[in-house]
Amino acid sequence: MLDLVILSAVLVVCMGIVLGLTIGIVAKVFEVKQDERIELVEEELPGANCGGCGFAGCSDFAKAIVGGTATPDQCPVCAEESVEKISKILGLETEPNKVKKVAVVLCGGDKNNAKFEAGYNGINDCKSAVLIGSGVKGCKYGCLGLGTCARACPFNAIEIKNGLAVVHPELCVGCGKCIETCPRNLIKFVPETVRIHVFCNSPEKGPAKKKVCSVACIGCRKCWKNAEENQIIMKGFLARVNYDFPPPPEIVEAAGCPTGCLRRTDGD
Amino acid sequence: MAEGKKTDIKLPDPSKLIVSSSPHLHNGSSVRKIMWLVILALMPSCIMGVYYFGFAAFRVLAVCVISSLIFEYIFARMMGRNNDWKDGSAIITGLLMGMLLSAGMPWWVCVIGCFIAIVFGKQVYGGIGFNPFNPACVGRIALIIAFPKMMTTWVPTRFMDKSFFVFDKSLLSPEKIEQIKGMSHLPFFHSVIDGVTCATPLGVVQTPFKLGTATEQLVGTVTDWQHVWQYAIGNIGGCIGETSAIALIIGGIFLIAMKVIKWYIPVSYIGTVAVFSTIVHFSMSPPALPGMVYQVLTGGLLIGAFFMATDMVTTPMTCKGGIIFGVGCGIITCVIRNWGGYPEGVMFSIVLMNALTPLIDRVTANRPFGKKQTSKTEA
Amino acid sequence: MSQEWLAITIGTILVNNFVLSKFLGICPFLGVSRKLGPALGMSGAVIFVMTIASFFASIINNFILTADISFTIGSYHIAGNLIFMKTLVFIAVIASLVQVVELSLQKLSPPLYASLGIYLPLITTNCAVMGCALENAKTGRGILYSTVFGFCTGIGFAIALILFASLREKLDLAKVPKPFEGMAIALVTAGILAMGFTGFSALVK
Amino acid sequence: MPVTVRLFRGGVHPKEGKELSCSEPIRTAPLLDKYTVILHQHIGAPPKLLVKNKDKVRKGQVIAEKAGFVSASVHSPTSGTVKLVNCHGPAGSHTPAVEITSDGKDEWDDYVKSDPDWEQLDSNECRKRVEQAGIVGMGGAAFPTSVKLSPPADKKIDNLILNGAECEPFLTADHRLMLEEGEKILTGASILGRILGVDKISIGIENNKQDAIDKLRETASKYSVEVIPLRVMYPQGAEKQLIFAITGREVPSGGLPMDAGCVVQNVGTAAAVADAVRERKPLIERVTTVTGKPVCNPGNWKFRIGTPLSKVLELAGGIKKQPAKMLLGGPMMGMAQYSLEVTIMKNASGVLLLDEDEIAQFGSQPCIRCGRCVEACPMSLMPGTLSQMIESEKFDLAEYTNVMDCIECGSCAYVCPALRPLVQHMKRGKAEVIANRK
Repeated sequence: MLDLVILSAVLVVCMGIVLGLTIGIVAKVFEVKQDERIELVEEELPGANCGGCGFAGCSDFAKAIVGGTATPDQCPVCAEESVEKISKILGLETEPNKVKKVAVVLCGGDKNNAKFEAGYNGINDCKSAVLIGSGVKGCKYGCLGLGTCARACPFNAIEIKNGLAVVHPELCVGCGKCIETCPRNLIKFVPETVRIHVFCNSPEKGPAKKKVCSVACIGCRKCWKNAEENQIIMKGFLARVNYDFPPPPEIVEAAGCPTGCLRRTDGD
Repeated sequence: MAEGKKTDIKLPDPSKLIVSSSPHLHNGSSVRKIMWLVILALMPSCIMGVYYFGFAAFRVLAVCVISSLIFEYIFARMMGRNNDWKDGSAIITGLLMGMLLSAGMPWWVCVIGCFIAIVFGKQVYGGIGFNPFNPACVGRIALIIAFPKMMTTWVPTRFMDKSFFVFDKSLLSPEKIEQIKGMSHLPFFHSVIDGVTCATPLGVVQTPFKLGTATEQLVGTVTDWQHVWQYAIGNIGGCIGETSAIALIIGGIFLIAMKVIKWYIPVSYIGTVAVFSTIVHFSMSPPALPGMVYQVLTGGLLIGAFFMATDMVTTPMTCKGGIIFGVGCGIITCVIRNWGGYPEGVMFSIVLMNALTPLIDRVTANRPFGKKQTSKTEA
Repeated sequence: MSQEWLAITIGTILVNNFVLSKFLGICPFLGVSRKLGPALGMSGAVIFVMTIASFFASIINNFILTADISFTIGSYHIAGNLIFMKTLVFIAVIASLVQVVELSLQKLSPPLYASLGIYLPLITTNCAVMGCALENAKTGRGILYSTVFGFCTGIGFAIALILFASLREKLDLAKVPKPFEGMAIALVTAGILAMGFTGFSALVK
Repeated sequence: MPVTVRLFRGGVHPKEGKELSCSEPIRTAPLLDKYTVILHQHIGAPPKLLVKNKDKVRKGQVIAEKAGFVSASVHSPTSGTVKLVNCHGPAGSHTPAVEITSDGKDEWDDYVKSDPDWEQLDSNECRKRVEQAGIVGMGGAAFPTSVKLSPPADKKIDNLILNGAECEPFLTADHRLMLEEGEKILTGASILGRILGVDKISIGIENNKQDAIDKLRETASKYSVEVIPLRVMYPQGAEKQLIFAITGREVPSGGLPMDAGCVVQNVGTAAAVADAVRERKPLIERVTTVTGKPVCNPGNWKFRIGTPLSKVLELAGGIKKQPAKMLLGGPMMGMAQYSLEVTIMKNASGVLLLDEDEIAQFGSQPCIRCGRCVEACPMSLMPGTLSQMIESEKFDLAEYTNVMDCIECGSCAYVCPALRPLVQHMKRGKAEVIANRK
């Protein structure tokens, strides 16, 4: 019995030496210089070669990260520290925390108070709808309510309420995915602390807006008069909250917006 | 703008107009219409099946259709597509499932088959239009793997000469019988050995051929014209729906005439089987494998070629692709039938070619108009 | 003779497909089948590695492991063979072989490396290669026979992988319900594909 | 006479519906008190406005001038006073327009007078007159004609094709024009031929308009124009399909007809060119079919550019019952309208009202891959697959699968049993691909 144990030990040792030498020699002979960061990144990756990132294994993924075609967080297995370490290797400093920003849909025209001029029959998608008759909503700047932004939101923070997209600020993490989906450019990033908005985005003249929407900003300037200078900015017939220097929430009651376009979001 | 107020001329009310993308006309076709035409086309062979196998066949068909509809309804609703079950596709899957089973099948096997077909064959992929495999084929294959004995035990028709295709042990020498018994783990042998009721001609006849034990007598029996007529009208053992060749061909031609299916898949499929089996039949030293007429008319080839290989969702879109699909199915069917472990290869061949469909689609995509000026025009 | 070769080819590619009927090499089968392009690369790499791995493994098996050893050192008399070491030996040999191949390809043929190279390290963990070598050792096949077997196994793997990748690409367009998204539906599909391949069972005895 | 019938691949054959208006002769609409002329009526850069509020203009006076190479001038349809407004455009958005309140005199501007020596003009002068007249493609695309007439030096144009196919169902404007003003069309054709210096001029007409074919054949040889009957199949009148049917050449993917050595002009454009060169008349009116089952008196009218749809429908006697759709253009490619403010533009070949039972009702069923769209697509694309890609927002894949070759003819959606709004998907896909390229 012992003899075979010894023999196996000899075999393993021999094999180790032979194979080790072969690899060593081959590695020296066929050495190719490559970006050393790739190796460093690869070390941080789990090395399971699971393919979960969509690349063929960890080393391919590491190359993609260094090449800039992938981001470290694409790896479903990596711990957060590794992701951070990888970012450091690449010199991608995570930005210092700023004031949290959330998205808000600057339109108040739902099915009841905004006019739809005709029936729409087509894809249930805002981006497709604007290609057909510019969307059939009377207001050419208002929310179409077909929910493209809601589907784009990975956190289910946008709800379509009666044909109007509404962001739930407590669910919104500020990833900004919805902003580029809106064909009307209605979604804006605002500081989370500001809970007062002018829910209108139409630059048209007051009477024209009034014709198609009962909650449009008609440019009466009541809020502007009641606010301190620069807290509300007037752009033609459209009032805008100055998010860098927001007016106090009480201004809503003080101004008494005739259409209810200036509203607080913390009340409801 | 000025409205027409001065006269009694009526103008359209804009708010009642519908806005949609062009085109504003449609030829009136619909998925539901297609599905009901297929159901209609399946009717002749269903009726023939019920006629031959009696109430038992009707029971199997009914269980399959109803359970398919119920599964479709439940799962489509669970996945938020409330109207899916209405389009009739579940009825087709159910009917096909039933038609591919023996009339003596217990009800719970039917239900399991339909569950696999509807849920794993279709609903988990997102319902109609997204399933890569033909649901009925998936259900049937799952059953043949799970219940091999049941799936290869057949009920004779009401009008059959009971001894007609019952395996006749006298055709074989005693040592051959021993040899067969030794191989009875193969899925189709028990029916042979036990002589249970009746085997499908394909199963029973191929066994001796595969073992090289077929005698002149058997070859004679198979190619007898009187028997060919029996295959054609369906007075043979087998599944409920695959027996009557004539009824299936009527249904298939109806679908082709109604432009629901394209002619090239069934034609290339059946044609390949015919050519392939003829070549094999004549190229091998006797006793050879069963000949062309026999291969085409018995077994699930016709129902597969007309109703399953033509399923739009799982087959290539172009004509070229369809022909490749049909030829591939034909070759795989013949290979499995003649040399494989299963007596029937139609379902396997369709599932395998379904798996190839994305690749075929990719290879056979039409040349877009105006791409590559060098190639010849194809008006 | 030719029938024997036909049997081994058909048998390995269709009937005893390593992926779909022996369920070996599932890791790359599921991992690298998202897109057809990488699947093609992986297939090429697997065929390549399996062929040479089978070749080397069978050399080692035939000349070292199965060789009867009998000699005396001092008072010890050693006799027997080392066949029980095959798993360990094959692991080491295949792993280092892959390394060597990868390193040399990177230098010698950058285009080939670009298309295969990134898949090579993945193969180290591919149990199908190991399975192939062990299968050869178990049946005691000759070197040529083993190499052909390895090559055919690779082809079988490639066919399964390419089919599966094209199916998954199609599934990308499907509206798969949430609970079945991703790997779940891929596994269901693989299952159905495997069921389809059972049709070839008993094709070759 | 040999009957040559040419065809392309794919296509569909919707019910024609032309019988409603094809026997109605062209009537000229009376002078209205107000016209609203949209400034940007063509493909390309918007023109530069030349008038201001309360200006007096005369009929034919330039109110906005061509700005840029691909652009076209716009002229006043009558004499009167100008007011700048924003009006509801055919694409649904509000667009700048000039409202002209007629003074009732309907006086031509001075430069508009017939030129007896027009036959002596050289090709440059002819081209200049076409450009000044603000002529754009009147078949529907509204591509400025002067641009088509100025091909780059390296492109050899040897074929001029007049498009009299009028493959859109319901429309008969071109048909009537060919019957009634055949001479003018042929004159225009020979002028266009002279400008381009082509050796061959042909006019393709679908053979459901046999009377127009016969009529034009009578005199066509005098103008060395060949009349070619075409099989009735939609979209026979699409540029690329027409070129293929007549010359057997394929316009390369992403290319223009000039890349196949051809220029295609609508018959209406040819007539406008004849007017512009012979009489220096700018493009201020066009023949438009007003039709559809709900219309009281379907017919063909010569409307001035800027006539609102409310007036158009009034002239046609109003409606019998509420239509489900109001279209500008034909039923296959026309745009659905929902405002009576929308005006007749240079490319408005028809105003069509459709009943509820006629229209396509799109749904959101999934594609069942039946392949009918693939068979119908005249561009040999895979509309069903493309729409799936676009639905799952894989735009780069769609671009790779040639979504940009789609001509939005609507054949695919016409045959789709799943009632998918395929053209809308294509529009979305093309818009996204263009956005990505920028």
